[in-house]
Amino acid sequence: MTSQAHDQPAVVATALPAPHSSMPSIGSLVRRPEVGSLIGMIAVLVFFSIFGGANFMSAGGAASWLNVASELGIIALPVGLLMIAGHLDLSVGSMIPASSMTIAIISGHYDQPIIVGILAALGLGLAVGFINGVLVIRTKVPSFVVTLATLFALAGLTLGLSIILSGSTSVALKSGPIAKLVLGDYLGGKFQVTLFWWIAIVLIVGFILNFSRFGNWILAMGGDAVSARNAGIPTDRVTIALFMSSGLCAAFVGMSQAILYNSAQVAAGQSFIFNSIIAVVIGGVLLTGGYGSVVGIVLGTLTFSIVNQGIFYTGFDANWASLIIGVLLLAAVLMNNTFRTMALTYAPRTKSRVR
Amino acid sequence: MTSQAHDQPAVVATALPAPHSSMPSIGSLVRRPEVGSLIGMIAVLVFFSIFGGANFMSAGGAASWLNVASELGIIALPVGLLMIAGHLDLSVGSMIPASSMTIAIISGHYDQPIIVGILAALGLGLAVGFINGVLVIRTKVPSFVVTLATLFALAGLTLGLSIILSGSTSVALKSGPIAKLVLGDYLGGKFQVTLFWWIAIVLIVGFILNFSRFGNWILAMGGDAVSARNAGIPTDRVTIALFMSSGLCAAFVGMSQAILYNSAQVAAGQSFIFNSIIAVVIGGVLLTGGYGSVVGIVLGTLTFSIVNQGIFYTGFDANWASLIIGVLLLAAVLMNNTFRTMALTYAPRTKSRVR
Amino acid sequence: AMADGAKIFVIGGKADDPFWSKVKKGADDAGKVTELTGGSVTWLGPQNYDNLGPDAAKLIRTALSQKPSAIVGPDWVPEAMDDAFKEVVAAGVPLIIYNSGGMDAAKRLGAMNYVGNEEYAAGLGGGAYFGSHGAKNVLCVNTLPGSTNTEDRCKGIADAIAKSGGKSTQLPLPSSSFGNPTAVAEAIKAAVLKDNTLDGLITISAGDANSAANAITQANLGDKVKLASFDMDETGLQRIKDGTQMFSIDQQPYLQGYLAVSLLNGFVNYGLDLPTKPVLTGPGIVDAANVDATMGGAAAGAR
Amino acid sequence: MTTPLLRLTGINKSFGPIDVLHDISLEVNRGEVLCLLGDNGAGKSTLIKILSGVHRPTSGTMEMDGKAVAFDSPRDASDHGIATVHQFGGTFPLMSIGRSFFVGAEPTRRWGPLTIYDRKRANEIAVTEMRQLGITRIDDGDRLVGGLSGGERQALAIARAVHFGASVLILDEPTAALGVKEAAHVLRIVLQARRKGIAVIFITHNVVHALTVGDHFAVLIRGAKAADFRKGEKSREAITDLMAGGEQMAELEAEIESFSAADDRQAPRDASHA
Amino acid sequence: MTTPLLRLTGINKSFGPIDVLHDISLEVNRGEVLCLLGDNGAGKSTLIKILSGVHRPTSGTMEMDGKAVAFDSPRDASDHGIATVHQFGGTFPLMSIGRSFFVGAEPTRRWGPLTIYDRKRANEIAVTEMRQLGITRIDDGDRLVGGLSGGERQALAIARAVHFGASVLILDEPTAALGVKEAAHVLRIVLQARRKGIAVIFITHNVVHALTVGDHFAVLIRGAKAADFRKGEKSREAITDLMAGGEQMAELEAEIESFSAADDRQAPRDASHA
Ligand SMILES: Nc1ncnc2c1ncn2[C@@H]1O[C@H](COP(=O)(O)OP(=O)(O)OP(=O)(O)O)[C@@H](O)[C@H]1O
Ligand SMILES: Nc1ncnc2c1ncn2[C@@H]1O[C@H](COP(=O)(O)OP(=O)(O)OP(=O)(O)O)[C@@H](O)[C@H]1O
Ligand SMILES: [Mg+2]
Ligand SMILES: [Mg+2]
Repeated sequence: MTSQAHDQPAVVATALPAPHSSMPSIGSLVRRPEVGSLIGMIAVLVFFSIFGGANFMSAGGAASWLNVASELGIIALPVGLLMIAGHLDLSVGSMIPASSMTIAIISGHYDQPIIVGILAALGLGLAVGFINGVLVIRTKVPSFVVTLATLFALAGLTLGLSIILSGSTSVALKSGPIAKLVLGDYLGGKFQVTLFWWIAIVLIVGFILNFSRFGNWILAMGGDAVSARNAGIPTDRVTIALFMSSGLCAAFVGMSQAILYNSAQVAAGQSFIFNSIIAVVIGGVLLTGGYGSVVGIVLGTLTFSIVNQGIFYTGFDANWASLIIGVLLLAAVLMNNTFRTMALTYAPRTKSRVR
Repeated sequence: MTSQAHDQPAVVATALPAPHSSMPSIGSLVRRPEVGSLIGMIAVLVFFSIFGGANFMSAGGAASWLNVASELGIIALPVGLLMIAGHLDLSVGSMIPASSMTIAIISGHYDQPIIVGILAALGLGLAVGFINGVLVIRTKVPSFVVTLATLFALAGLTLGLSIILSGSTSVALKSGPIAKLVLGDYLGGKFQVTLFWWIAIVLIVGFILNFSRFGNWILAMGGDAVSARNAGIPTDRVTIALFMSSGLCAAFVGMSQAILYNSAQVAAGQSFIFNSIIAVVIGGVLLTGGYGSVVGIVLGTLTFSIVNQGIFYTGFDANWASLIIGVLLLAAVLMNNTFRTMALTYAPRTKSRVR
Repeated sequence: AMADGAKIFVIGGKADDPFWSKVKKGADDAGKVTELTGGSVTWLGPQNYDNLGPDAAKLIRTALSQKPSAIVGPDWVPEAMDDAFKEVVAAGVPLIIYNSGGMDAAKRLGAMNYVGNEEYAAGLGGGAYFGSHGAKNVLCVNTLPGSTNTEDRCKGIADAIAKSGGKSTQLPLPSSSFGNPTAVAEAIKAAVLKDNTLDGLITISAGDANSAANAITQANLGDKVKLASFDMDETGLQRIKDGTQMFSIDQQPYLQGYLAVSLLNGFVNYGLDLPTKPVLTGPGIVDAANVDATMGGAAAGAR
Repeated sequence: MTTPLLRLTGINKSFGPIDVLHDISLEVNRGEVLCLLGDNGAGKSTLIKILSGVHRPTSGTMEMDGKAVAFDSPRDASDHGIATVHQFGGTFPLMSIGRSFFVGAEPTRRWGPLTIYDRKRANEIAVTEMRQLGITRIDDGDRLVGGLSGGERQALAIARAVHFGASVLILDEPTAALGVKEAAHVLRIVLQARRKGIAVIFITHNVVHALTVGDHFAVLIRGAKAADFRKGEKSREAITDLMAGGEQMAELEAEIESFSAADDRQAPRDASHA
Repeated sequence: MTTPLLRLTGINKSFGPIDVLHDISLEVNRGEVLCLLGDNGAGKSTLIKILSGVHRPTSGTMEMDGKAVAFDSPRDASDHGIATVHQFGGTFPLMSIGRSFFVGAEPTRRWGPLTIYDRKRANEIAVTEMRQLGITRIDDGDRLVGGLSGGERQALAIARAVHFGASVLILDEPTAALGVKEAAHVLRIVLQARRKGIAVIFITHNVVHALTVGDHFAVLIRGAKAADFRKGEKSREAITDLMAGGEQMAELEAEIESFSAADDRQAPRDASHA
């Protein structure tokens, strides 16, 4: 119907200068923004394999940062999804001790079957996530504040209830061989099984973000919440689902730590909160939402874990550790950002041809 | 010239129904969004005066939360300005110990005049702020990550240098009566002098945000950084200035704590990172920038301090403290938000008349 | 291992923790000898205490993966850390438990020795001192509630003072106050104002004692509420000297690091093994009687 | 006459004390283009936001096919076959063209046991639909929306609504950012939609565009319906005056012409009538 | 002829491998309105972003009053007397009208020893300037911009640029979101500015608006200058075809007319020519 208008090449088009064909082929190489994160990660890896010696690159050395990365990564993934959707979840910080105390009290203190403890811990995670989600959508209070409130509330509940129920802030847990094998063991004596859980969750979350409709909704909500709602996305349900997944994953980490370390403690902490946000942001997710990738989050998690653990393999005085971590973080992110901007500016070659 | 068009009342205008005149006068009462924060604060105040007994409302009780609020508030104000402008500053967390160690090492360990220590501490704050600002504008890396890196780096530097210079992580400081009086004393045996510094800084920052051109620039930058730059705002200079002011204020708090407590420790102040952000967000500043008020920040700071300290005046088991803090925070913010939305929806009566 | 000297790994607390920085100083000082024989001493500490047991277990494994000549470590959370320590012993790496766990832990794990004291015993010592000086109602201020070692300190105080007919309650502070001396001071002030039968107060760290001193002054209860602290710093010692603080419980952290590393150094290099087991470094009480001697060491960062 | 597809009766809307819409009654028929006209701030966007489930009316009722409806959410409205291009937004700068096009209604395909987002098809359809609007330079559905020009972005939003417009297509100033060619394509597509029996609500400030496609015109002035007429019932000048909020445009135009004339060059006769 | 106020020579701009502008040379004279025309994505906004200091050209030179200039920042450009209304943004939803109007150039007054932002004056001026554009409903400069309708917001941005336009006023599709009355006001104001000797660069997709105010026309097609002519030198049809990117509009229009005609109703003759 309209073909005539299209088929007729614009009169002046041929008069245009041809597009520069001198563009280096690096343009297409760095097309994917994750290449930046990858290069950042490789940079710190190289740094520590130089200063950390052979041990750092040995299986044991790799296990050291991979184990840390796996636990952080399991939490960072749903936190990253939330951030892409424009939300934050601080309550993971107390979800971890809450779930490990839950399983320890149920299966340790009260000697119930371990599966009861596991289900209760995970159920708690889902419940807290649900409450977070409902509060966020009902009250319209920013999720930073809502989950801050649940962070405090849950920490208080955990401390108070633990003392009432078990009389102590630290409870031992003996779990059977199956639970140990599945959730709290070392493979080859070095690699935590959580590593495999992490890989599984990476695949699931990667699938969701890249290949499912749900993933598209998450990206759209973070990009423009109003337009997303106008486009018919059930934003409320997506929000609740995301908070439930971050609650679940944090509960999973707390529970598997309790099984792995045979004990649980009520320590209120902010380190997982901060570290998960850091890993996600290093991985290139926008703090304001709307952009991010699973590969980036994984690379950010690895970068942060390598920097954090690698320092122990160098001969540097521990007093200067923080300084080195700070400088390396900045360097990694800088590299990361430089390449991301390059990737977003350089469109693939084919595009420039048509102009 | 165009008066004819204006003077001619629209033909159909008189046919329109008169605006509802049944609107309760609460509409104009709650016009200012800060009323929400005020009501939130009053709510927690009432809560604790009921459950906290006479001690809480006594001068000593008031001093208890006012003192905490004053230090938090001095940091929350510039952090709030930064957040309004669309940035975050996490490095305040290590700026506080860095500046207290600076003054303690210079004037305590090396016995230099106190004024030298004070100037060095404040100068350090300005320098770190400057570095933060320059890194943020040069690298385009989000300020969350940049200041996270400086948070680590500065903490490492403080620890490493303290051990080298003083051989210890905690240094005593004896300051003369004048320095004590001006920076580290109690008025009436109860009220820290920082309270007066806080009031002064509130006035200054309030002036800047509401009555200076600079304040307008801050709001515009947070609202839309690109448009702000296009409108000719020197966004780079404003950013650097804001980071310098948050560095300065954090250094001020660290320095005055060293004088007040006659000592400085390397590890302190991390809680200020979170708490300052919390106070600012409770005060209604948008985490994403572009909106906020000094009155709101002050009320947010007070609300958080009352909740955080008031608990110790109640008969509640301290194990439940966190739970109560969490619930009260949520309640305060909810109240706050409800009223803010009301305020933004209800325009003043006069406006509705003209339609 | 003798050819290229001993590679000793020390697992400890945060490097910027006032207590642990003294342990580290001791370990570093002993390490100078190790370095003379071509060896090294490496300090591994967590970034925070949020997840202490698991983090420390990871540090032990990190040390083990670097083919160490010997390892020093505290048994803070036995359930979480024992497996890792057992791997160390199974790998044939000499191990010394220090700071916490006691000789029981050393025996259970097959470690060579134990250096240090126990939190609970330190608490008992403090409680007994309070009791013998007439305190009946002591507040134990815990700025890190939920963490085992601080809970043990307060528990020791309570148990010991109960023997002399007094009582002790704990004041747990929320994490939002941690590291903020003013928030801690004001919380303590509220607590002492609320309970007018309090006559003793102890803090779990030296820094908190500075806040507590402030709180007591503000509440104008300096005559009534006696202040004490676990660990100590220059400012606290000055207070003991001035008479505004009753005592500090000293675990001699410097010695913990110094002795543990020295013992292992001698063992790895020369096969020396001390017959004394365990090697106890505390608890010691610093009060007006011995404060002057202590101050010199504190100024050098060793006490 | 058959029952209208959509009937509004006595719709009021106020934001707090600001009354934005007063007692609007309106009918929208199948296979007709309703042009919603009115000055800036007249309430056009607010009205269509009510139709598309973004806002709920303060009072008044809505009927679809004679049955009362109330939309709780935009999704509700789109489930009733109403597709809307809002005046602003609707696209996501950091998403690809294909993803942005299908937001909320992603095409899927089976992949083994899994149902996955069909990127290839989404991109193809998005690019094809944009071509229909005359945007021929975009050939890669993976490009980010943020890199498009203003008009290209607008065209994306329109293409989307056209693609999904089942029974009602609402376009809020769709041609505002478009070039002459693209605008013509939009008009063509509106007419195609009408021919398919879709009811179209078209908001514009351009008299020529309105006259080209409109079957039926409703004019809002200060939130109230000031006029409601069919094609050919009013002169172009009368319509222009109504669109200007009931003010006489002749004087303003005369003034502009005097400016132009003062420069002693040929002034086009119909200044500002478009 | 005198030296032009602004002269561009051989301007190129590429974003990575995408070449957006090719070798643009252009002159802008005092007291003249230059209409910059072109299809969506032709590069108009990119060109004026170079003029207003937002982007730096990849190559090419700019002269002002015969002296070479290079703008490092928008502030630099505005210090040279160039005021711009960009196509999007420019207003701040959460700021008051008065503050938004004066962003970056706030009026101040003395208050004791202090220099303070003069809220009252800012609000007054902002409201007055908006009235000049026919926005008569806004009488409170303290209202938040976020509550304004699309056209009201656009008018605010234009009023601002007009107020500050010292020697060059650049308007990127200023009338896009405006109603007929407000658009007419903008045209009037453009002509007023021209009379004052200001050089105006006016981007529009509306042929009528272009012909009403333009003295001089430059057409971009795919990033290159395809035509450059003065008023009266080309027919309206030729200009329309150029604006459509060099494609003949006649066929498209015929198609649209056939649609309209098929419905057996009166079709306006100049469909889509505006
Ligand atoms: N959320 C809101 N709160 C308060 N007032 C509002 C809100 N939304 C719209 N308004 C007011 O309602 C009136 C109508 O706005 P609306 O956006 O419907 O106008 P419009 O007819 O679409 O105008 P335009 O042609 O400029 O897009 C305006 O005066 C606007 O200020
Ligand atoms: N930052 C950028 N990165 C990559 N491409 C860009 C960028 N900005 C613009 N472009 C491309 O440059 C071309 C010209 O865009 P520009 O915004 O100048 O068009 P325009 O003539 O103003 O169009 P419209 O009339 O639709 O506003 C478009 O094809 C657009 O995709
Ligand atoms: Mg509108
Ligand atoms: Mg444009």
